[in-house]
Amino acid sequence: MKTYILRRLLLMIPMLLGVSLLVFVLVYISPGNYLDALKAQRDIPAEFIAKKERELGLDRPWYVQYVSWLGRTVRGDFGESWSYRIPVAELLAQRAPATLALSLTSLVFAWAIAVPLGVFAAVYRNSIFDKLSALSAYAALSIPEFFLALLAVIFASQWGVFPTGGLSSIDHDYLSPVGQLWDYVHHLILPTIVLGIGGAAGLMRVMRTNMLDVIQSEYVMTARAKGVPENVIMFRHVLRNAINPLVTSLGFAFSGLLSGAVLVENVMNYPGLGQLIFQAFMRKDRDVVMAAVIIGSSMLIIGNLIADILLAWVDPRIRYDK
Amino acid sequence: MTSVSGPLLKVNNLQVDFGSGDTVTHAVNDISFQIRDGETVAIVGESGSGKSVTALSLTRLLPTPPAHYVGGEILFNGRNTLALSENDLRKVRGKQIAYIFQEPGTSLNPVFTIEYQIAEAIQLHRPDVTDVRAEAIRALDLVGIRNPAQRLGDYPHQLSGGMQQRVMIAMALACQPKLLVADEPTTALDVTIQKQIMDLLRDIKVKTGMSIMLITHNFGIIADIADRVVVMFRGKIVEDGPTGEVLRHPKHPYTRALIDCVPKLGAKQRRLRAIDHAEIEASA
Amino acid sequence: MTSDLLHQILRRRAGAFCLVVLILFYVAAFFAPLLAPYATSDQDLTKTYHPPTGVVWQEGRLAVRLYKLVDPTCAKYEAEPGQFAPIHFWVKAPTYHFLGFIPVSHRLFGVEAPARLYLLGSDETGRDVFSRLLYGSRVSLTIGLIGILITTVIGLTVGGLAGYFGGVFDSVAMRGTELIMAIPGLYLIIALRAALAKYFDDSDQIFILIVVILSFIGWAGTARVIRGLTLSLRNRPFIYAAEALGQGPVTILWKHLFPNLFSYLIVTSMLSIPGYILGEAALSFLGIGIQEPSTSWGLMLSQVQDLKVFMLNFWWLLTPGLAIFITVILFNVLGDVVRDIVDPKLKTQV
Amino acid sequence: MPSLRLTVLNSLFRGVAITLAALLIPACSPRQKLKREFPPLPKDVDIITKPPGRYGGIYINVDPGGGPNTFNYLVAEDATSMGAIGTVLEGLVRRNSLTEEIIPGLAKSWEVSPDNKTYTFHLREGVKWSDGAPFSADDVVFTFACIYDERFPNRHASDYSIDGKPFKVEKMDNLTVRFITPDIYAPFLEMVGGGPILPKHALQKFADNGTLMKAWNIGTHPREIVSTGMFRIASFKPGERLVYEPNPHYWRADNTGQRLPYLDLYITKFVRDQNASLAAFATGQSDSEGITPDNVEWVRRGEKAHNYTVHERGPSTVCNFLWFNQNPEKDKSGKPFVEPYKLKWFQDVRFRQAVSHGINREGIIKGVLFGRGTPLWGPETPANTKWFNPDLQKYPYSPEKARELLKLAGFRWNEAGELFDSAENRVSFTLNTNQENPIRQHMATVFKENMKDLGIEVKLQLLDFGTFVKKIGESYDYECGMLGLTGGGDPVGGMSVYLSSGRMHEWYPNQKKPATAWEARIDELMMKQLKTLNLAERKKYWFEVQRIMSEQLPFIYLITPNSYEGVKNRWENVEIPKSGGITWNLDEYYLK
Repeated sequence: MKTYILRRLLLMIPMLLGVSLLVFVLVYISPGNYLDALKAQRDIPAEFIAKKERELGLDRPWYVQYVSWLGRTVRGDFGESWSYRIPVAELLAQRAPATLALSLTSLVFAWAIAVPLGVFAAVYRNSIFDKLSALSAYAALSIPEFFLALLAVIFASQWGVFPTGGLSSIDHDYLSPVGQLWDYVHHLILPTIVLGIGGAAGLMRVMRTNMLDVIQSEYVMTARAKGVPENVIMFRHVLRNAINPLVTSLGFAFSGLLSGAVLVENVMNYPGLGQLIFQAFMRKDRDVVMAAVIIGSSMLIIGNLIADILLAWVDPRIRYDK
Repeated sequence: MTSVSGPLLKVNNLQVDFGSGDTVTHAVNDISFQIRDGETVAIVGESGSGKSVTALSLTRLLPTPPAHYVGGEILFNGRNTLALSENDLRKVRGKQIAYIFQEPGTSLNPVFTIEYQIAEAIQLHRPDVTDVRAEAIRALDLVGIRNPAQRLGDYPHQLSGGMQQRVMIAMALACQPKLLVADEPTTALDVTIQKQIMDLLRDIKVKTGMSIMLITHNFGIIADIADRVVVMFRGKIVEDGPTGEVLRHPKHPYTRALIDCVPKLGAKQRRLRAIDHAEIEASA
Repeated sequence: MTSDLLHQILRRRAGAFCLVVLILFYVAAFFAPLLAPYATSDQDLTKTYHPPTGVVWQEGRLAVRLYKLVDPTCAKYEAEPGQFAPIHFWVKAPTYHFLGFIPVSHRLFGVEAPARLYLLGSDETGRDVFSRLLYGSRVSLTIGLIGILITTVIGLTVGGLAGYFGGVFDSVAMRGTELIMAIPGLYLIIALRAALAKYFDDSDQIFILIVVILSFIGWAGTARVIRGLTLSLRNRPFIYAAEALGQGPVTILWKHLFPNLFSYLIVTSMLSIPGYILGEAALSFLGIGIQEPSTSWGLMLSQVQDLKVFMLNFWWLLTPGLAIFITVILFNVLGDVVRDIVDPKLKTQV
Repeated sequence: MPSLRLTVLNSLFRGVAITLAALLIPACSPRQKLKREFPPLPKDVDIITKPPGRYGGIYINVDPGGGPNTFNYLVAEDATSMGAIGTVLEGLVRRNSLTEEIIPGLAKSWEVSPDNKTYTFHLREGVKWSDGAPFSADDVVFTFACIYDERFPNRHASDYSIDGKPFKVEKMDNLTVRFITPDIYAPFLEMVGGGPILPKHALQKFADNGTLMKAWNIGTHPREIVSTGMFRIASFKPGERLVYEPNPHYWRADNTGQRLPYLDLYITKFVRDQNASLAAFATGQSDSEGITPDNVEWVRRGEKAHNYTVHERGPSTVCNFLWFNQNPEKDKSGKPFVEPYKLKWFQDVRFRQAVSHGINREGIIKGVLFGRGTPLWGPETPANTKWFNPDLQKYPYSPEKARELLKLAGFRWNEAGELFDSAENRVSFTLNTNQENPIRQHMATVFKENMKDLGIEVKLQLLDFGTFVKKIGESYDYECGMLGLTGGGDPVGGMSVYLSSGRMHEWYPNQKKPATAWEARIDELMMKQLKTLNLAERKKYWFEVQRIMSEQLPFIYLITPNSYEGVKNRWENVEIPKSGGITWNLDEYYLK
């Protein structure tokens, strides 16, 4: 197992090199650069723009830029954000907790809803409950996420119980520690629901399908023939098998922990990484973009690895020892 | 003790349907047979003849829907299992009537150890057993598994097909049932293993004296073990009699056809005869 | 195989319903220029945010109510009692080329100017939402089809060849797919969109760009699955038999392997179409999707992400959202039905 | 029956709401009492003329700009960052946004030498930075030393120089600074005098070790960002909000000796999406909000319930225009930027005037903006009251006039109503604009339809900002562009636009020498207005430039949306200027 993991991690290196090269070139060949916004301002002299171009190294050929970027990154320095003038690592670290919190809560939310619903829908297959939950799942999967977020904002503004956006209240700094914690939770509720509901619907459908698949399997018949009570069959024999693919999906969920939800974050004014990174892409704040891509790719690759490890963990049939 | 009052199992006019409305099929159509204490009865028929449905119906293991128990009764120890509550039924399953299935590979739960799966049955039906592990070892020992204590921690996929089927049998025997239903126990196994498993079953029959209902499509394997043969065709019983009698003088053309399918050792190689249903129906 | 599948779909109530409604949608999209009372760009600045015009039976024929702008500051219109404009059928219209080459100078129905027929109201420049919805459906309904066509062709070719030949080609192809799959999807989309936009100047070509980008992200997954399936089929006797008969790899792939992948492909295709429709909407929302003067449901919906639509109750502007919602549900349900049919053991999971 | 069920559902819903509300109450626990310090007022304190108010209150506004990128004056490039810096760092002089007068700031007075090239500022005595360090002439000298320092390239250095020659900044004594400009520089007071003064004691060390550009970034501790303005930064959460608290050493007070500002806190929330901030304001959760014309009506409906007023500020400073590419040059491969036959149309003033007549500005305003916009005829919008010339050539919507002009210019129509030039070329061009601005998109689609009525085919091509900027600023391979610029302020800001040698002289930038007589005249006028301090004279020159622009139409001006500001009624001293931020006199705000 150890050598397997090591080998997979080593394979990351060429992969990340390829990813970074691809994205770097894409950013390079897209028209314009970070200085576009400056160029469009009428009182900026051309000499200043040229000076900035030299300062940022944008006047050099792309491979020189790439090599110098690579050299820096390999040494663990993600460079500096051109628009914020602070190290990229620091910039991302500022936003990471918010994104992490939202990713985790929506993940927990999705699981907490999807697993029981999926199980019950499968156990009571073709019942009213099954049909209703299937219908809701279809609905949840068919609403564009950003639209759902907009509806949530309107709902919040009309009902007044939930904040219309943001991460904390304006009087956050003047609250007691418990109050501050609650404040965060309070602000997380709506984004969590909006972000989690699609995932919940998807997971629920997978869970139901898996359950049905397992219910029809012969070892369930064996258990039943042994006289095992029905609820034990469902919650031990069936669930334990049916949840395996979902447990594996936790690995993929890991990949998404830091990628942020651009659409929801934008509409709901949630100051997370998604917002920041999207903005960086739009502004062509290159080092932020590259760092985001490297981190995102690493998370994806590691997430896949985790998924594979989890799969081996939950399913005794799978081993990577060879 | 029970034999006084009659046979261990008595199936009367059982009818099981699948589906509903236009698409209904009579999987088992008005069949009756019985199994006495200590008797081994083979139910023979090709796939789709209703023999597995019959076996599963004994403890109502078929999912309803699509299955419907339309009529008849299944008297086990004098009690009609078709009329039992789910709860009472559970006490029959495993404890009174135990099953082994065709595919040991898929009949064992892949994510639990052998120990768990045997222990679960013991704990359910023999609450008085304190050392469940020892009991599980004994069960494995009984089915001829060497080093049973070491095998306990294994997962099903770590065992060969024959070993898996032995575990299934051990699991079935662990609760000391009155009737062992073996639904095509050797079909999925290699020929050499088939022999071993059949030998094992015969061995167990001798050792424990329990009744066995052996379900198979293969006349070849029953001669040595079955006391009686019931032949099923299209949901009906077409022949029922002592094994030797049926093998020597099959009355029904379908039985003859089935017997003809068995390649005889030493006999000149000839083409297996495909069973022609129309022909059988016409002659029946 | 296909006709059998169709037959089975129609035998199920949900399947038949979804299929019929979707076909209706596609027919409407196909005949949009004929069905739509106006061109997508037809404006009327005196009738912006016009509510849907009521259609009534008047003097033995269909007619629309006429409205008066009561309060221009909030686009409040009121029906003028007793004022109607009759709806004419097969009316003369500026000549356009149906399918690009059949000149047509009529539309199915319409009213005489200056009255306007707004079945689903008008937008911020007085364009007919119904007409735009019809034209927009052409993008939203085809983006998925073209998308899966591209991903399937590339996926089949790359995955099939990689699975069949193995070796260097296989590892190169698989490293390629891993590379694409290792980049967070949205980032790759944004980067590709920015880098490639300059090669697609026309707004209609942006549609192609979006499909190409979405497919570029999508083919890798398909290719990997196809490769896996091909590998598992590769060692089946019928392939050896075909090889023994001297058939070339392409023939073998085409004749023997692909038919065996059919059920997988049809199910995954069905279930991945919604992804394209929603993807287009999301890109439009971020401002990097379809651009004016083209139209798509995603673009229309993203243009009304505005509180006034809710506060002033311009509900008809949200119909593109409803259209997306319904279409996606229809595809999802149909996909599930098809999966039940071709893969009753529920092995395909998307 | 259904109604009963509804009632049950309703009460259930209310029950849930009440439970949630009960849960929320601990979150709204009483704030810790804000402590304010009151060190003695400086000797040269600025006493306001308004009647005294009382302390207290929190003012919340929402900024759709997404928050500042930096607090470093030399680094800041965007309006939000500049706004935050302006709140914290005061200049030598200030501007009364209402009257547009220059008023004393950190300097209590100043004089200009007879040759109009030397400015002497007398600083207020006793003014301190928010950390208690004294403010002096050294800070002023330090600020300009930093701006001119080659190690710290910044956009201000060129603003603060004439023909590349910097101003000379001299410390006369601790409270007196003298600026000598190499030539007469008209907007000196506004541009230079209003620029923020940096704290030498806080930034000297960064300047010394060359890391000044990295100082005062968004990760810097708020206490290190010292202030001379009405507020100092209490806390900053990137992407969320910026909380200001009163600067205990602020140098303004009312006539009872109460130091300004009255507010306890000033909080700016940052959002990316206008909907959320609008929803927050309309439900009474913020104190002020800029409102776009299309949203005015429904926001007004909440005025009573949430006790705010939506004020109309008149036309905004956003100037939308389109132009034809008149660049006659060729690219590297020798291909002309613009097809020569099209260039001929574009260079014909009658063609441009016809196009202008063909645009239905009123229609856009009525239809798209709910009647809340103003047509534009020249480079200044009426919001810039000081510099706006109302007497320009106007081009009201008139397809007939447009056709007449086109006919005069030799164009003709075929039977299908399509327009052709005298050489039988179909009149057709592509309009480029960036895709980010919805109102501009509407203007583009309306323009397309309007031109169709004239028989002109317009192809619309929306580009992302980068591509668009590259097209109009570097590769010049386009035919017609549409852009919006936020104008206002001194005409000197437009030098790069109106000078024919300018970088943003969009229709034909970077000319070696003016291509037309009227462009030469504009060059001359622009230089003249720059070299005099006489306001009336400057106005005369600038008015003539506006006049020429409106006649020659190198830019075809479109419309400007009107600007609206919603403000809560609970504030006293709200003075909303025609343009610029409404919080310019926030130090005088107090609760009624």
